[in-house]
Amino acid sequence: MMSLHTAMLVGLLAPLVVAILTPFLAVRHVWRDAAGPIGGVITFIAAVHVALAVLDGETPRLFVAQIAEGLALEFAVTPLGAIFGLVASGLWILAALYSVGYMRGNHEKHQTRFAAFYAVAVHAAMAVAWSGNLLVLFVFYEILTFSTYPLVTHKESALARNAGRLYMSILVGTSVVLLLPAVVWVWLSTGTLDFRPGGYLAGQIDPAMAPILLALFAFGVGKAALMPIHRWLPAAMVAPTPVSALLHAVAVVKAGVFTILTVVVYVFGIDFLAETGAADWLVWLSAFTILASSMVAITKDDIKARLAYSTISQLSYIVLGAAIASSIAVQGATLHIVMHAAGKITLFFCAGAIYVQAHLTKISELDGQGREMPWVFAAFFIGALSIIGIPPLGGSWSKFMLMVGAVDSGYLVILGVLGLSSLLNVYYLLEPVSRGFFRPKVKTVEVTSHPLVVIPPVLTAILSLLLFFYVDFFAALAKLMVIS
Amino acid sequence: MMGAAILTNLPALLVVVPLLLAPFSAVLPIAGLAWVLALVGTGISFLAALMLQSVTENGVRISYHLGNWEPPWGIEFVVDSASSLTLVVMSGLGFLATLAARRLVAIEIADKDSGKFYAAWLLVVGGLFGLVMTADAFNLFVFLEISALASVILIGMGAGTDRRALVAGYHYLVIGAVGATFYVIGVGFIYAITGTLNMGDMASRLPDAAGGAALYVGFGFMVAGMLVKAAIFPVHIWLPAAYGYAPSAVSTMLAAIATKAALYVLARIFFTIFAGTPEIVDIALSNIIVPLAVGGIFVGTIMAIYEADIKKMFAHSSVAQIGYIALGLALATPAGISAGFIHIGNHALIKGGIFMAIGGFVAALGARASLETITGIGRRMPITATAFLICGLSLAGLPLTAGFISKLYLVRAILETDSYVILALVLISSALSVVYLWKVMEVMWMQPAPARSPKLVENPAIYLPLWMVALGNIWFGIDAGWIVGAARLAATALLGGGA
Amino acid sequence: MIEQLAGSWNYIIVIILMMTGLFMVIARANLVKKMIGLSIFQTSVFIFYISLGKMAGGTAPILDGNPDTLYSNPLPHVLILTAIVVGVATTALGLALILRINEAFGSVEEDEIIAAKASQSLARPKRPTSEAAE
Amino acid sequence: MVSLVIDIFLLALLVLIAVMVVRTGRLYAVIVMSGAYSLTSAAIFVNLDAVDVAFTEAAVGAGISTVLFLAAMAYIPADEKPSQNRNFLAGVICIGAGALLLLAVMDLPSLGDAMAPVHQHVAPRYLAESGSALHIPNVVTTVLASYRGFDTLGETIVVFTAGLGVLMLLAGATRTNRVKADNRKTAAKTAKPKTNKPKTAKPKSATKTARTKA
Repeated sequence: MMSLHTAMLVGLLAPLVVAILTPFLAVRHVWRDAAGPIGGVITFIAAVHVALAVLDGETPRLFVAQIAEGLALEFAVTPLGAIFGLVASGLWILAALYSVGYMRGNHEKHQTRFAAFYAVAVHAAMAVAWSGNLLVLFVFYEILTFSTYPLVTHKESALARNAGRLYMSILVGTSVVLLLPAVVWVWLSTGTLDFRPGGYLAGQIDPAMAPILLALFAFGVGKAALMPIHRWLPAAMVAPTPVSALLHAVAVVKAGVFTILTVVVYVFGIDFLAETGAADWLVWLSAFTILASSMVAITKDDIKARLAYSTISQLSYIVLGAAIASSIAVQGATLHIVMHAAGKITLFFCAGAIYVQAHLTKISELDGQGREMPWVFAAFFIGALSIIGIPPLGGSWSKFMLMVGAVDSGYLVILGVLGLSSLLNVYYLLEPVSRGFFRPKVKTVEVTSHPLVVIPPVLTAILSLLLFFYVDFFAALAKLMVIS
Repeated sequence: MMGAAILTNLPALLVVVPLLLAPFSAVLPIAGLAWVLALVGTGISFLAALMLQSVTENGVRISYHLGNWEPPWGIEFVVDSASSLTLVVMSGLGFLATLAARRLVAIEIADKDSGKFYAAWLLVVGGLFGLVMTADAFNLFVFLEISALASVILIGMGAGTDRRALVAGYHYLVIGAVGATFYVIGVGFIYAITGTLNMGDMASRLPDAAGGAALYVGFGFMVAGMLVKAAIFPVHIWLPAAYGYAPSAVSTMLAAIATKAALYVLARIFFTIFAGTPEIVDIALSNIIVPLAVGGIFVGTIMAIYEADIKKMFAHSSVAQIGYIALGLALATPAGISAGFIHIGNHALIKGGIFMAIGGFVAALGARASLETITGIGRRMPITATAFLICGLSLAGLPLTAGFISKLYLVRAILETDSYVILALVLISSALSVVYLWKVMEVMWMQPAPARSPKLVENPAIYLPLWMVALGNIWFGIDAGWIVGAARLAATALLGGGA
Repeated sequence: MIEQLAGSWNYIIVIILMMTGLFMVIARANLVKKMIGLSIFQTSVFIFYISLGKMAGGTAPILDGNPDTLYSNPLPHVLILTAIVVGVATTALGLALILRINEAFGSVEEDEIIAAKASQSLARPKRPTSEAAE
Repeated sequence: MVSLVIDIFLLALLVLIAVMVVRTGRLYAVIVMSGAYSLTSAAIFVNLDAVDVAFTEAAVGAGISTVLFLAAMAYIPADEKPSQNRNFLAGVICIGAGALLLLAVMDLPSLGDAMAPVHQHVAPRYLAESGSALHIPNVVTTVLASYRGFDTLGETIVVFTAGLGVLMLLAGATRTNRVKADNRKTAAKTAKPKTNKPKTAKPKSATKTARTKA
């Protein structure tokens, strides 16, 4: 069918082509709105093609230019990258469909601009996923930040502008001031930035300096929303819901944790981290973030704000897995990228659907609305269960593996943290559902039906369910990550 | 036959063409024609520089005897890989700045003065080329004065829109004259102990010269004079006002090429003239120039953070960037000097683009560009502002831009010398520079334009050259092979004893 | 010591003169006085150069056909001829600027000019031109 | 010996003039003294065998320069206002630089030393070749026009530059014209819709506002 080379080109360029075409297709809204989902399907096919090749043990490569010795503009797909590429492109199809419904249903302005930048963001996410070295990763990480700024500030209100400012200052600031020096540090001490199975920092840098370098990465990647640099994420909630989906599930935060996982697995090497204990501090910091943000989430009445804090908490699961740096924990963390993406995008789709159809944003207003929007609430329920980690849903795999990893590495306290956080999850994620179904109505609202915002969450909810049974594909890829 | 004559006379051509076109430009009554003349002058220089570069690429060193009088009796021009790289950078950016000048000058300078304006423009450019090529210590002073006086005129022309330009021009004149006189005093001492004015000849005679304190002081005064011209902290005080109040076109040209020539001359003093007495150079570099460079980096960056006027902000930033170049050169290792040369080229691209874009803003706004007036300009002038953003990212040193390559090689050169304190300082200052860039970008892109603001018109005569420079920033960020290779050769040529 | 002092007499005085000129350039606030200081500074450097070229018992370097005649070194003379002209060019340009500054600021004292800049740069229209003309 | 006495006397005179220049506040007096300074240096140049330089210094340094200063004085305040605030910094810089230079001149060959490098290298060839090869007795002229002719070209360009600058900054005719031109432009502008462009200033009007404010 396609050669690997072509597949990579298609996967990287299709979203960009969509972005460039969007303004021209805008003469007919249908053309413009169809471009996103079609581009998504094409990208997804390419991503599947690439992922299958990776599963066969290949490393698809795409060389663009040589910048300086040891520095190339090159794409090379790692198993982890293949997974992230699948997540980003696959969810883009649904997110694109959904945003059409949302934007139309909500009568938002500047829909063309929105669609174009959305596609650019997906392009950047694909490029991050398939990047061949840290430099390329860094560049597209930045492009991702810049391309999502117009999306975050889409409403152009003072509130949106302030949120955009915070978003940009934290993400750009941390990456330029911490991440870039970290990248340069790696290059200067090893002469290369390529990703290699098993990592290559062992023996190249002083083990005493390793925690510092790791800290530069952990805090430099603001998108991983590790406390205390998490503030941008709740602030960005002012954006339209499809953007939140993009931020939380498809691209932005996933690019953050993807970067951290990549650095841990392919640059540091989990053996190196485990031997030196350089990531010990990160285990505790992420555990703290998990609990603290769950606590904050409980106090939020705004649906999206609660989901945002939930995301911060879930991201730290992934960082935690990376920090534990054992084979099983890293696999768990990788799976959690997939599972959380499917679960969280469902929740956001539902939140958006509730807003578009009933104009409700507060959890306290949801009482009794379950019967008005049964499909939406059912999807929400399934997504929530997946994130909590209850079988038979996808999220249970990743959480289980993380717990096993924690025990294996002797972090028994962490097991307690994970358990406690699951309990908190149960409370703050299931509360909206139980209110919807079991409480009497407090507010009568007119519910208008918009199928385009209902179908995607139902599909992603089903996806969460399927991921439990068909996890092998991802699990196999994740396993490839740690076999060097 | 004709071709060969042109080829052998390339070095002279490079200087003489702009200088001799100047009088013609001065008497041209039509602004457009004068501009064409300036464009032709800088264009020919650029071609000549490229040809020289291709000749010197193989390590060839061209010695051109003016009037066929052999050195040290006559005056000599020397072009090696170091000077040819500097010349290519200067003439290339000079050409692009001229290209962008058309519209900026039409707006800011009275039509009647345009011919004379371009005459002064050509004089600056020609003078700077001469500065780079001449191998005669006193002849260098003459070129220094040509370019300085002509620069003063150009800066003074800013009085058309802001009277403070006059004061800036006056200060540059006086400070520059004092600097040049210091240089002449230094040359006097070296002449007294060697009996020669030719740089190569000086270099070979200095090790045997009974100099004593005269040698040290001569060296010191020559360096001090050029430090003023290169605007190295703490004698940079003339620069922020001069670049800040000069007409936009002039800021572009000066920021891109003027201090580069002086920095190159400094390198020549260190590594060619005093190659035979390395102990003096080493002491001066590690104890004086390195601390001054680092000081300049910090002072420039911090002043830029507190500056609200955009032009002056980036003028302060130039002080900091010059500090990076000087730091690279002062490391005196092959890696350090090539890092310095890489940044000479890249900084010219960055600042050239930034000042062109500011010129575009000023032209459209009809007012000085300050944090207040450029509020929300990102959406009002997207073409110009995007190019400005690219150059700004390059200044911050983001990957895939030229600025990243500079920082990378500079950091590596510093690491090679194991000076971790300097490395830390460079990294901190580099992070600080994000602050003022952020301030500008935030105001431009993230704040709404003031209500009732008129529509701003973007002019292709400004943004086309601007985008050429902006794309240059990306091009040399992705394919840095040419500049890195040329800079390595330059370092080899300089450290190879020169002469 | 005395001998050495005698041999360096010119130089020592020249340096005192140079520094007097430089002092004026830096310390005086009056722009005209700065220019005069600059010209004194430069003229002193000229004397320094010419002193370098002096040959004991020599005459001006105008050949008289006698092979035994000692001539002073003509090279510094050549250089200084150039430098004198350059110096006057600088002075002329400086004075032209001073005249314009005096017009624009109503003063040739640096302190007053700086004070005027600070007090008026905000209140004054950014372009004094078009408004005034209308 | 006589020449040494003259030399000492003239240099002492220069010091005296320089000190007076620093201390005098009346600019006309200062300018005249600075002319005297140039003339005295010219005398020193004669004493040091540099007759061409002496002639040029007298004509250009003492003559043209003084005329320029005096002409400029017609338009600017005649007295310097007292201001002493930067004396200390200036003193430190000058004394520091002066001390260094003094140290350095002690290591120079003494005045008139025939064995000094300046007399051994480069210059002898000028003296030897000038007469035979170029048939001009004045070696300074020869060197100026031939060996270092390029310097002279540069010098011409410097003068041209300065002239250009003075013309651009001052030329009375241009400036009054510019006022007119601007008025015309403004008139034309009112007809045209585009008005958001900066134009050249008319210094006259700026001056007036500045003066009335002062």
